[in-house]
Amino acid sequence: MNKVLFFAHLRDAVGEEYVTVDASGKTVAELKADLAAKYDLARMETIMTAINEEFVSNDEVIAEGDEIAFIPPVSGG
Amino acid sequence: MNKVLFFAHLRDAVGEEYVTVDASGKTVAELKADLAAKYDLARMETIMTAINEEFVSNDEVIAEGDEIAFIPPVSGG
Amino acid sequence: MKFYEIAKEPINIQSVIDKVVQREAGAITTFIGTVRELTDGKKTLFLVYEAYEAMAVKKLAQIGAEIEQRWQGARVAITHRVGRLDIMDVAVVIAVSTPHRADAYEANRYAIERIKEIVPIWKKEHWENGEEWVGNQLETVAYPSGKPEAGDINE
Amino acid sequence: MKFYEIAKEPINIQSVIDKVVQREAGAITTFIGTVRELTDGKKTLFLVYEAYEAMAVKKLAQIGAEIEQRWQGARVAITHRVGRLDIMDVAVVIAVSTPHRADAYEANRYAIERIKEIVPIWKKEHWENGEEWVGNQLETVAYPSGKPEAGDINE
Repeated sequence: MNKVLFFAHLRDAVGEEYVTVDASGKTVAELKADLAAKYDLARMETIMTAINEEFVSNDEVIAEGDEIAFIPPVSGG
Repeated sequence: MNKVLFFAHLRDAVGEEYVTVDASGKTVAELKADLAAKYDLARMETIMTAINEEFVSNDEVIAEGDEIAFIPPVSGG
Repeated sequence: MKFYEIAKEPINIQSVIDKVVQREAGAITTFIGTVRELTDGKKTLFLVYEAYEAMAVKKLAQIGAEIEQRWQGARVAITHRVGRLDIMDVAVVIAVSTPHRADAYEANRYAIERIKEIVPIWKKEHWENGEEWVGNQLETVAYPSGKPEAGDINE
Repeated sequence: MKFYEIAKEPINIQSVIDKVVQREAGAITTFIGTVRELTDGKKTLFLVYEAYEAMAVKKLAQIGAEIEQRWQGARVAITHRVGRLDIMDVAVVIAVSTPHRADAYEANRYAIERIKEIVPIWKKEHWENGEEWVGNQLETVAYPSGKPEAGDINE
């Protein structure tokens, strides 16, 4: 299984800090599309993705146990 | 009379923190030349001058009571 | 010593500076980001910062490593606060020491710009008539590949 | 509040920063000049700073006024220490706050460069085999008119 973390406005939209799904074998792009449809998320092209705390591309393939985080444009500082 | 202040290597060369002279009516350049001769001071072209705590030009005329300071290249910071 | 931190309590600025003091350094610069009351004429009441903490610490450390590679002899410490911050509270402190002063300014500036690019921290502005996550409505940034576009991100 | 000071005791960095905190500012930069052990491979034991104190305070204030004129909304505080300083001691602290961060870096950098041009403070280096006022042997600077050559000095 995979833990999928949401932050900032995505967390508000999903209504959860994280969800647990089985995403192994999927690409990041596929998981994004699944979740965008399920939670009615817009503008997913503005969202970065991290796997196990490192940024990855949309074509990265998710492995069993990976922690995935969807990262809206950051605004720290 | 006029108080003339020396700093840094000029103070070392003159051996005094200040001297009292009558310089009223003289230009800064004239006072510089007088003191350079008296104390054997070299490279006076590297020395700036302040009257009453403001930088002045070599052609400034000194008035009675003015406090004059000779200011070597600064090295604060 | 933890050079890169996410803090839930007020940041002690001096303690961040102390981390970068070194015998070889003649210059230390700090950047202190504070909560400003007015942004584009709109009055902020308070902010809430949220972080993906474990990754944020890693990314701050990455920025420090980038700086130490690019500016010889630099040492870096960064603490970013999360939670609710009021006007004039300190959100981030970046301290950089270098042998010579020009580098200390440049490297410090680099750090804050990189924080705004790659560190997973978000700011929610609260005004009298609403609240909003900063960055989510502007739609000025897109990540077609899914990750930051800068060329020098280490993965 | 004294925004521009010559100090005979160690400088409290936080207290200099506190002077520039303002509701309108989102950024504070500080420059902290420390005594470096090695300069051009030569080992410094300690330094002695001397100031023409009354004029130095005036010139620091002038630099602050120049900055507040050039960078909208800037606030500036500067403390420079005099006397004997050991390695890693703090010689100068410059704090600048501005609404936006780019200005805070630029204005702070301007302050340290101006200090090195017009503020009557001198540094004597003490090494194992001697001592010397910095600047008096290099002969790289001359003041043909008798005063600083920069165009923007207010008198």
